[in-house]
Amino acid sequence: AHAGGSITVAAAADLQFAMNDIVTAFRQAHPADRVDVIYGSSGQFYTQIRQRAPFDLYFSADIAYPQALVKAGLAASVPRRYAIGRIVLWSATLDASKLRLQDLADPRFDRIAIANPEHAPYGKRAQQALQASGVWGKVRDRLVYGENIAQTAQFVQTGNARIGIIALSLAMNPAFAARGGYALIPADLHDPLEQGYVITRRAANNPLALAFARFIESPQAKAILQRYGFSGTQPTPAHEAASR
Amino acid sequence: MGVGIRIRLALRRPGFALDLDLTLPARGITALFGPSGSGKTSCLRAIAGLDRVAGAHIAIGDEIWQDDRRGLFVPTHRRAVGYMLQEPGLFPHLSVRGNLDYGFRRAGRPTTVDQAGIVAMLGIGALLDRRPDALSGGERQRVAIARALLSRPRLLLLDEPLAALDAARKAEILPYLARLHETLAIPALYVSHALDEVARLADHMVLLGGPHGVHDGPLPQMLARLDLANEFADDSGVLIEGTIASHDDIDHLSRLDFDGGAIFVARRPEPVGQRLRYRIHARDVSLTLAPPEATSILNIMPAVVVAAAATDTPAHLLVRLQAGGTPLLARISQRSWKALQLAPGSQVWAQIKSAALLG
Amino acid sequence: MGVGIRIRLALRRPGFALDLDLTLPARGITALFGPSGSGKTSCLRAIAGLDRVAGAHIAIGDEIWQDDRRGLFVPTHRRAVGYMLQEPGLFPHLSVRGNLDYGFRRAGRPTTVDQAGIVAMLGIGALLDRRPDALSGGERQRVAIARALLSRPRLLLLDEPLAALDAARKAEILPYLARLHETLAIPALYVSHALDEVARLADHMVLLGGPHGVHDGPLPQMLARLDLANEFADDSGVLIEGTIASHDDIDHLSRLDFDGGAIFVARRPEPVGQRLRYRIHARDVSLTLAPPEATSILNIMPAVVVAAAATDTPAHLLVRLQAGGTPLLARISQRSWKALQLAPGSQVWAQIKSAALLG
Amino acid sequence: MTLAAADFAALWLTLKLACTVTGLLFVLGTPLAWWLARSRSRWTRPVAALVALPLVLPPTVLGFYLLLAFGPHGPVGAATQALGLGLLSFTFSGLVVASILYSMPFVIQPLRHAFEAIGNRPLEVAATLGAGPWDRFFSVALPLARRGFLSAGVLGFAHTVGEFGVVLMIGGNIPQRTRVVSVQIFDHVEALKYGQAHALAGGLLVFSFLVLLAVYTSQPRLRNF
Amino acid sequence: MTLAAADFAALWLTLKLACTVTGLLFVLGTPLAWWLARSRSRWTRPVAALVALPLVLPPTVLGFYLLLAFGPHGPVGAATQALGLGLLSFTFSGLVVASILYSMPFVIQPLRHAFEAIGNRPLEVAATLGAGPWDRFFSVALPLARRGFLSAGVLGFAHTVGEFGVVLMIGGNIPQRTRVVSVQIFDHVEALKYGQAHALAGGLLVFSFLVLLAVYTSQPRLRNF
Ligand SMILES: Nc1ncnc2c1ncn2[C@@H]1O[C@H](COP(=O)(O)OP(=O)(O)OP(=O)(O)O)[C@@H](O)[C@H]1O
Ligand SMILES: Nc1ncnc2c1ncn2[C@@H]1O[C@H](COP(=O)(O)OP(=O)(O)OP(=O)(O)O)[C@@H](O)[C@H]1O
Ligand SMILES: [Mg+2]
Ligand SMILES: [Mg+2]
Repeated sequence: AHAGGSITVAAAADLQFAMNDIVTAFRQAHPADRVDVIYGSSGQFYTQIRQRAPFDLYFSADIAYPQALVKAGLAASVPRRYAIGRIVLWSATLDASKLRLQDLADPRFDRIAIANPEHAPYGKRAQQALQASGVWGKVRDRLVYGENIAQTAQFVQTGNARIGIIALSLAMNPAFAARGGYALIPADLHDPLEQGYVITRRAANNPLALAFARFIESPQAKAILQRYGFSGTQPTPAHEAASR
Repeated sequence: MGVGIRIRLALRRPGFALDLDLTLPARGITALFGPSGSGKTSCLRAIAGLDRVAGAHIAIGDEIWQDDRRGLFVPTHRRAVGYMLQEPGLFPHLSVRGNLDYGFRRAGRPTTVDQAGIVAMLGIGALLDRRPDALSGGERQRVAIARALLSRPRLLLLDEPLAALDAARKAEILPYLARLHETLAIPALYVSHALDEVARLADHMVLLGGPHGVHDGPLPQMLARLDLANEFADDSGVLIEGTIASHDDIDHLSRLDFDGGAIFVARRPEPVGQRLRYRIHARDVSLTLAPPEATSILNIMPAVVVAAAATDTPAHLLVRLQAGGTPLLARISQRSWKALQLAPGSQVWAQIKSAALLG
Repeated sequence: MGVGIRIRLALRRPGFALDLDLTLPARGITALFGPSGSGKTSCLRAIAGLDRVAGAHIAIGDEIWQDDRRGLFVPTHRRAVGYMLQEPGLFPHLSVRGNLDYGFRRAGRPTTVDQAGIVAMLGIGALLDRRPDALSGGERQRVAIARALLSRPRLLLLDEPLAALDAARKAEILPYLARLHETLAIPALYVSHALDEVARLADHMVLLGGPHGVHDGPLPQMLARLDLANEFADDSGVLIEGTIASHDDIDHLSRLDFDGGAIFVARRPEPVGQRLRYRIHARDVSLTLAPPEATSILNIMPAVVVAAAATDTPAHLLVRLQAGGTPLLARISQRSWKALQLAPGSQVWAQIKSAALLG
Repeated sequence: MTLAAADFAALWLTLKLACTVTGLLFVLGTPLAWWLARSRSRWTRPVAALVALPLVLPPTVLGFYLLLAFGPHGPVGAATQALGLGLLSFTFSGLVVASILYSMPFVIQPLRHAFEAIGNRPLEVAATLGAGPWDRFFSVALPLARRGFLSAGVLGFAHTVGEFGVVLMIGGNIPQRTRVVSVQIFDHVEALKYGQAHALAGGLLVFSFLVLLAVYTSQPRLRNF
Repeated sequence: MTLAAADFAALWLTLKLACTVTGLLFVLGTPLAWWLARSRSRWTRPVAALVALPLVLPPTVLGFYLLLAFGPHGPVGAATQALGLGLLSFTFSGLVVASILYSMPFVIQPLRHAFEAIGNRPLEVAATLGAGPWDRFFSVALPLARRGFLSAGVLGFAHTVGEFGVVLMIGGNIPQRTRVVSVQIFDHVEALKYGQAHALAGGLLVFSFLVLLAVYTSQPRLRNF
């Protein structure tokens, strides 16, 4: 690695905790370099990168956005999957670990929080899972929509929604895990939540960006992701290695 | 009515102090007279309750408006005052009609008030639909007078109501105001710089800001006081009260008999027997030793010199006369005093130019 | 200076029309006199350039301020006017001192202006650090006068500057204003309702709002015109100009000689030989057929009756006299006219109460 | 791209919210502004500062704190539950309360200054003509502060229409109930449905422009005074 | 929980932004407000409506459109690139421009009404005393509109401090450059670092309260007039 290099990483909000650890680990190998991580909404990052935002790597919660960037000619790599997201049923006020999606039909769950299925990847998977469980019609009028998965978690955490469907990565956070409990929703109830990243065109010649991408693929990074509830971190055959 | 108007207040401001302790008659008009900055407006504001002067006691008749010893303070809107402020203070968002109606409606549209009459008398009929900002200075003042009158107050407070008006307009409004307390029995406090106005209207007078503090008393006495004459400068004079004795419709004159003589004045509309008040300026009275003949002066009466006092100019003396039961003042030159060898006790003829008689 | 002040304007408002075509003298004070609502303020505003009256032509000396035919309009701030508005219009965010300084600084702190003198004369020295909202009505007016004077204007516009002031204060300020055009040669347009003020100050007069349109002319002629006398009502009279002939320091009198006689007035400070102007009210002049004797009236002169006219009251006549080269007016009763068998050509003695002489 | 039924629902809901909020802001803000303008209490300044305070917080953060307060463990939530009203979050009433809090300064400031600009004179005159405090307020202060009300109304209304962060947080984006037009446009943008976003934003702008123009045109010109 | 260096950096950046924006808003807003208040042009009303318009758009959406405009294919971006200034988006200057646009109505409205409330009289008097238009403006109109400036400053400043949606979109949340305190607090909340969020929000509130209190206290009391 070059001394004094620097990259800015735009990462989906659900990566908050995992990415912090990954950066810390990466910095041990690159002590002279600077890595800034910005968390936010995947969609917003997409829009911003299209307007030449100074981001070098883009970690999206949905691989569709990186794919679109490639199409737009704004990427310097092919999109690569770095994790598969999982969704859980979580409540801050009661132990949800024994609950199944079907139980949501119970009217005592007067408000059920999910992310907005129209544009939030986790919201879309939640909707699919509810439909697959056959309760969509019964819970629909009790749903409240968070703008993104973090906001959805806040609805539940503050008790304003009795229960909600959030990312496993959030539910595993100590702040949340201390209260209530969560139940993993079977992965076969929804499309896989493929999370992908690309190197943006701006970082095409930035060796540090490449090094960071390589580090993400490393077992050390995979382990961290695993620890925060991201599964399926082996690269799928469909996507070839990005490095040049 | 009875008890009258009690005002006791002590006003302290940096470089300014005013102590009042007045009992004013419950009827009639009291003039507040004094130089600029002597506290006239401040006094009206305290009476209206706009400023709460600590320790003041203000009562009208049996209604106490402020008594700080008893913690009593009636807010302005519960005091039935009609206050015409020194600056007209018309509501800019209302038309002239809206302004007039404001107090009139709140007084329950009093039927005792002759709305159309007041509007006509003040010559503002053509302005009713205008906004205040489209009025001339005098027009604004007239609207403000009308507004105060229409609110059927128990006490009228008028702060220089006629200051921006021409002589002809004043001459029209004055008699109306003078009639007010006769017809409606509304007492009024009237601030004015013009002694002529005051003399014409007021029954009682409070003199502020003189070198010797506050003086008050019935107007005729106040005007006839030699010690205050300098406050009135060129305007000193006496008031005489008399009864109409006869009318002469050929020469358009009326004869007014009073205690000590008679004077002729321009024909009055009032019937024979009516009591009237006339002011005689000291400057309009001249003295002769023999009864004058073949003169255009109609009003000549015998009198006795009582005393003389210096005036604001050394050229002049103010001479106090007694004409029968009526005191008179004459302002004459030092030289004449000496030339005629006048002294207290001298018998003289007082000539009064009738045209100078107000009315 | 030369050409004088040219004002030609035609003002049209709903229910109001004013046509002026005036050439006023370049020196001295011109009085704008007329009833409330006759357009005095509107006229000053047009001259100051605050309202742009279409088609107007306004010039002072060789400076043209507005000439609509040539598309010329000098904005107010480039017209060196000192305008005292009818409402004082002090800046609320500045102290009295700040208000006075405002124009003074912008006129380049003119050294020809006696700042301290003006402040002292108007009695506002103690108020300099106050805010306008802590002043009485008359105090505000005095500050506004001082502010206008201090800006060293080429033309003074004064809209009822003394309306809120008491007689004593007026008497102090009037001579100062009268001296202004002598010492500073600033012409002034002076709006007032009080004919006494006007007579005292003005050289020229414009009469607005009368039944027969606008009249203007030198003040003495205007006041002596029988056809206008009714506009002045009780205030009609003449101006005489004379020269101080002698002083009498025992009786505190001065003798003033004029074309046709002499009058005694209270001792004047001016030296012998100085020309002075005195006003003689018609109401102060009485007539006798024989020379009166042993009378306190000092001023008696022979005169000839020229004409007589009706007045506002049928009881009185206004008689025009000729005393040597000087016209006089006397207001006497119908009855006296008949009793004395007066007619044009009658020889009479005119008596004038000297105390009534202004000064 | 034409507007869908959901867009019209959002527009309608927004209009309802903005009107309710502006109305309530006038009702609540007028006495407060009056007090701030005319009271000689030494509390006026701290209160004035307090009113402006919600402004400095980012809306989403304000929304988060409101969510805490409205929640079952928050003070407001405890109170509303005790009163049997349930929770305010995710309801139209909750939106109204939050918007009032957030738009309050935009209503208070213009009203306060309009009331101050009146001065004492007209109120004193009204008192001498027999008008009591309420009467004076309605017959003199209100009409003379007309321009202040216009200003307050425009700012309060527009800000409520555009508010987004707080609304999103407290409203839960429920169609027909709390999905106002600002959230709807945002959703369109997030979903990369730009055509629909443009159409809705454009419609909102044109509508608002016309409303504002109408409001301003109804105002009389400045007078000479 | 104490504040980290990043928090102080964000606070400092925010202060810089808010001061710059408020200053520029006064510079730009004063002549515009003056024109709106005093011109008799028939364009005043459409322009007044236009100025208030950015308010009705949700901040993120406004930010989105600004991003498009500032971007390489947008009109503003094309212009700034042609001038050799690069792009405004994701820079401090971009934040300044966007905040000005968004906070403008909060400055224009109070100023406009303050100017209207002066009336003609004081300006006429000043003219008769020899003050030209500029002089009149500075020596009479400005001091008499003091309270309007106070109001405008408070609203403009506070709104800039609290603005978030636009700033996030246009600024891109870049540390030390465009990560202002509103974004920073939001990040803390999103990262579930509630302690830090509370500390920063609390600090901001206390600081703002003190500033507001100082500003209000420096104002003289209402006078009798
Ligand atoms: N803005 C306006 N719109 C319409 N008419 C007006 C306006 N201002 C004044 N007027 C009218 O024009 C006429 C002349 O007004 P102006 O103020 O010049 O009178 P003025 O002679 O100064 O009277 P005053 O002695 O009462 O001050 C009056 O009839 C008045 O009602
Ligand atoms: N708000 C104030 N603060 C301090 N002093 C004041 C205030 N208002 C008036 N004064 C002073 O109090 C005194 C009395 O004022 P006031 O207005 O009662 O006088 P006035 O007799 O009405 O005078 P004018 O005839 O000039 O109207 C004056 O010396 C004035 O300067
Ligand atoms: Mg007064
Ligand atoms: Mg006038």
